[in-house]
Amino acid sequence: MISERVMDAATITSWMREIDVAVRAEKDHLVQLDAAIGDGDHGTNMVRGFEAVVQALDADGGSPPGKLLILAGRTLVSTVGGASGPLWGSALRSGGRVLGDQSSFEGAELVEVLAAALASVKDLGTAAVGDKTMVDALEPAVDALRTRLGQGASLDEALDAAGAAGESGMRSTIPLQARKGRASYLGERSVGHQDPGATSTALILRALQRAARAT
Amino acid sequence: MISERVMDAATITSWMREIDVAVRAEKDHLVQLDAAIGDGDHGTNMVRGFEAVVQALDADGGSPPGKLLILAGRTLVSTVGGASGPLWGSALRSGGRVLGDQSSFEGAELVEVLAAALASVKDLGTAAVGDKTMVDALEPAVDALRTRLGQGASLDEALDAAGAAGESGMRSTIPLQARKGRASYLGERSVGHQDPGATSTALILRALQRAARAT
Amino acid sequence: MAVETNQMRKFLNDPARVVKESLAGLAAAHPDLVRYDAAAQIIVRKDAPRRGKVALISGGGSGHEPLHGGFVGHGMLDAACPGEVFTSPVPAQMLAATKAVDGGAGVVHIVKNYTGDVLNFKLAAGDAADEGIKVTSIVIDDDVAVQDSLYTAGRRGVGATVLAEKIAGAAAEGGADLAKVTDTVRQVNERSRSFGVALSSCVPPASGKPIFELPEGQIELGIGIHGEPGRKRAQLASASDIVDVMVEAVVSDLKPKKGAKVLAFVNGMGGTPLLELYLLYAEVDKKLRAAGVEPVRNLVGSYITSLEMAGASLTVLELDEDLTRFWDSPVHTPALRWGV
Amino acid sequence: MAVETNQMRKFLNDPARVVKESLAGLAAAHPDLVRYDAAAQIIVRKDAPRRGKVALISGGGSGHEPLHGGFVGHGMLDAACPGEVFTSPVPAQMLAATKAVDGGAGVVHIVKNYTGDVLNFKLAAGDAADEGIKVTSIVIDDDVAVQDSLYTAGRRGVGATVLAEKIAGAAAEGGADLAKVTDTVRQVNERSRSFGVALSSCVPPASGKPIFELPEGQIELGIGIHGEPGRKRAQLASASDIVDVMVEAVVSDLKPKKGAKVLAFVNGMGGTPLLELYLLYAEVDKKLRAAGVEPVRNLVGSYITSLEMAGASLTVLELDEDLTRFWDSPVHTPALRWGV
Ligand SMILES: Nc1ncnc2c1ncn2[C@@H]1O[C@H](COP(=O)(O)OP(=O)(O)O)[C@@H](O)[C@H]1O
Ligand SMILES: Nc1ncnc2c1ncn2[C@@H]1O[C@H](COP(=O)(O)OP(=O)(O)O)[C@@H](O)[C@H]1O
Ligand SMILES: [Mg+2]
Ligand SMILES: [Mg+2]
Ligand SMILES: [Mg+2]
Ligand SMILES: [Mg+2]
Repeated sequence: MISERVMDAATITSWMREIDVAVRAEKDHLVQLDAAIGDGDHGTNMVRGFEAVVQALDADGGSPPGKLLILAGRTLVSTVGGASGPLWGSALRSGGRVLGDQSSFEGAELVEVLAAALASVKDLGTAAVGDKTMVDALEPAVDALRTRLGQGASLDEALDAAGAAGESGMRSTIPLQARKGRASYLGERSVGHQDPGATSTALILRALQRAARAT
Repeated sequence: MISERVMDAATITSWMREIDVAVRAEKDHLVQLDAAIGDGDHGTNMVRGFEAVVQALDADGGSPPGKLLILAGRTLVSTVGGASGPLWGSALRSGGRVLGDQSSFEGAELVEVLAAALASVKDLGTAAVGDKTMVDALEPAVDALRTRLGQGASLDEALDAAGAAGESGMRSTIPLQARKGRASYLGERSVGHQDPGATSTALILRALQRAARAT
Repeated sequence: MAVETNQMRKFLNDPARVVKESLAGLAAAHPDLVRYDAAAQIIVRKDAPRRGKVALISGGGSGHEPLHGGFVGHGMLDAACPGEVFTSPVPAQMLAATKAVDGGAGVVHIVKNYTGDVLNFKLAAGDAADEGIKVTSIVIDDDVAVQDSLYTAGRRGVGATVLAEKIAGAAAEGGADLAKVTDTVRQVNERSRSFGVALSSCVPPASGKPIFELPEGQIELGIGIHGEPGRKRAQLASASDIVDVMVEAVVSDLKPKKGAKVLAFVNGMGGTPLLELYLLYAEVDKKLRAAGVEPVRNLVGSYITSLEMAGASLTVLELDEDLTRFWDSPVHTPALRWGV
Repeated sequence: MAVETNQMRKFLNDPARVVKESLAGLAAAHPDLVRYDAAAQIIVRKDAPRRGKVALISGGGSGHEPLHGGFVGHGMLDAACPGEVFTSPVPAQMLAATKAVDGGAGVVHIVKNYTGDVLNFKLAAGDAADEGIKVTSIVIDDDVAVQDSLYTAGRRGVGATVLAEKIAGAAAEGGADLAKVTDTVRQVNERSRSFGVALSSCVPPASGKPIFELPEGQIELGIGIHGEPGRKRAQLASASDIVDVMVEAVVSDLKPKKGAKVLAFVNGMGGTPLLELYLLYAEVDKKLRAAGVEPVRNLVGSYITSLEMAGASLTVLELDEDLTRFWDSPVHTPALRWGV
């Protein structure tokens, strides 16, 4: 099966680098989205966090991929603050724990990593699909990845489907009225705006696709 | 001599009314001039003061013109505040004292009234012509009134000359650097702006011409 | 002498260092009261930890000054954890603060109800428990502009935070135990309601742009403290009409006892002059009395702010004897001081 | 609920009544400290007149709050005469205040050096003398931005006013006689220098328009406290560079003794958040030390303001033992309180 491409520590490092580049490029956009229905710091938060993650991974001397994810998550928790810091931080830590000490992993395990990350976000933030949060992008992406891999798609195809699902989940937040996070304070005024956290989540998913392809 | 027209209490009342109308009409302009080189309240100050003067005179039961001027001056002192309140207030009080209890007065006495007013402003404010203050309008106006009456002009002609001299004195403040009042804090930045106090003084002089003509 | 970075009507050197440099200034101005642990980015009471005293810490995004750093000192907080502007701090700060102030009697975390603050404090409380420190957490959620907690993140924590820090701080200073101090925070929160309005937004240093644009002659009703838009926008009305809205919102939700003695807190958002805050207080005092409660204590000033936002909030706390006594107890912090 | 008059981002009912309504609010919030005589438009210390105590009064245009009404109380002013916004009060107010506070030991008039204030206080002092009250007047002129008194109305009175009211107020509270209290005001003035900068103008309620427009990225150097433009406009620089300018202006004029102990007062103009004021204080503290003086006391906050102007001023007072002791003495006013 062509989906049996092997990923390893380099994949994780490259994923984090790709996120760093992507959120930096989209920083102003994320700030703007957050200014409309939040407090205008989401872009700055993500950039600060993933800059620190890249630095932390650079300083690491050869840990396995799971440990790198845990390190990335811990770094997010200790540098981001806000809602997104503990959410993504716990998500990556939970994802990393799935991999234990193994030095490489395959598509099916990646599904478990992302599923654990999603579970952690939902557990900590108590948000469900439709609440206008990052969950609206993450959950359909995990589902799409699992489904396409199950259908025998290649890892790249499956990650492309996950990326597309994340983006469509992101867009699906526009008409929603927020029920979690700061945007919920706006009540009906949150309708018509795209959720910043769902937007950065879509970026994170596309970054994963690029990282896996480069492996 | 045609300048021997007689003025009385009604002239003073009408003068104050004319000032009230004029500063009200020019209030925004005076505020604007004061905002440029002062603190933006000169229009409001003059309107507040002369509104109160008109009210006070309305309530007065037949005092002679000198007493009306003193009442007007006292009212300015007690309602205007700022620099212009005590200056114009003392000016009118000093002018009024010249007339004592007499029930009417003529051109020559009007010169003495205005000269006393000018002296009071200069004494209290220690400003001279060229310092970019109301003195730049008032002093040439008093001089012109005295000169023209001395040359045998009619009261109206002489007051017209005084009004014109006040206006040209007012314009003469534009290129000056202020040496008194708030505008002096600006140093060279005060150059190029017309002094608000000189501007209201020009209005006060034209109001006098209208009041005397109506008598 | 122009610098590229400074085009936004703000006194700063580097937008990324605003919080750190300001905290250093706070400590330099008040060395008798607080110290600044720059590595941990926390403000700690000079004489912490105090053996046997229950400690109080709070924290949240910066930009709300004097909250929280300005409330560290005798009779109020033992430490504050300031995050970046409008961004909640990270668990490491809270853990460091907790450890720095723990005198063996336990530590109370006063948490404003924002998802970020709540999540980060939750992680920190877990870490502190792992280190064997007794921690209790109380979430402050007094803002009646956010109505329904089923469909929202719940009410925001605003003005009641200041009152809780003062009142529970006095309880702790007076020797109350962890349960009592915790309960005092909870009581202040339960007996307080707030409502805020804004006449402008504000400019976070990191973005350099106003969070939203409010045309003159308009008012945002039901704002929080992050420069964000409120529940709705309306025509700007007279101070009297605005206070009607605020008092009605607060009183109808608080439902104080008839004749209740209350503390009325008129808070400025940072860009509203004291001239206007006292004018608002005149209206508040009158209208609270008309609503059947008696303002026996008050606080008027800018104590929980949104940078330079023009706006104000009203917080009403229904007092009882204990809360009044704790309010009146001595306090000595950079921003609030009496009795010492 | 819109009103025609209120289109200017301000909480008010009627622009013509802003001052009166705000003073009523001040008195409603602090009935233990002050009373408001609405007819005379003055704020009077609750327990005035105090037999045998020298009384201090000050006054000036409104819009500088908490100055002066917020400084009436124990250990500071006995009365304040607030004029309309940015317009000096009238002699009748000053006379009423003087009579209300005279306890037989004389009354000191603290006058900020503005033509209007000086002229009106001069007339009032004459009136008071006519009524047999001993009055002394000291004109405060600490603003070094206005250089030459031969070609100007002389230096403006700014930050030193707050310090003079506090310090001389303590002297009077301690029983000093009229000559000593007067001399204390004079000393504070002579030993103080100030310099202010602005990042925006402000909007007086009567006109509803900003006094001037300052584009972003520009700074006015050498401003007073009336929202007016300063001596010159420059590119906005870093806080460090701005404080260099302020410290240099103040220190080069004050010429303090090498190693002098000073009080450093970083004052906000009303629209500058405390976050930035403390950041400025960090720079001020550092640069004063580098200039060879030691800030042993400080005051950081918005105490003499220009409505909602964004800006700040630095005042440095060279202390001696007496002045330090008077500064430290108890004070209890709406805006400044310690030791009680
Ligand atoms: N309870 C929650 N569960 C999941 N995601 C959430 C929750 N609350 C907020 N978020 C996400 O966090 C994003 C905001 O992140 P950020 O701006 O960094 O933090 P903050 O809201 O504290 O300023 C939102 O757009 C939303 O996607
Ligand atoms: N020392 C002075 N002598 C004469 N006129 C003066 C003096 N100082 C100020 N003025 C006049 O007063 C005017 C300003 O008046 P106004 O704005 O009402 O008072 P303020 O300056 O106190 O706000 C100036 O334009 C000037 O003409
Ligand atoms: Mg945000
Ligand atoms: Mg003026
Ligand atoms: Mg945030
Ligand atoms: Mg004025």
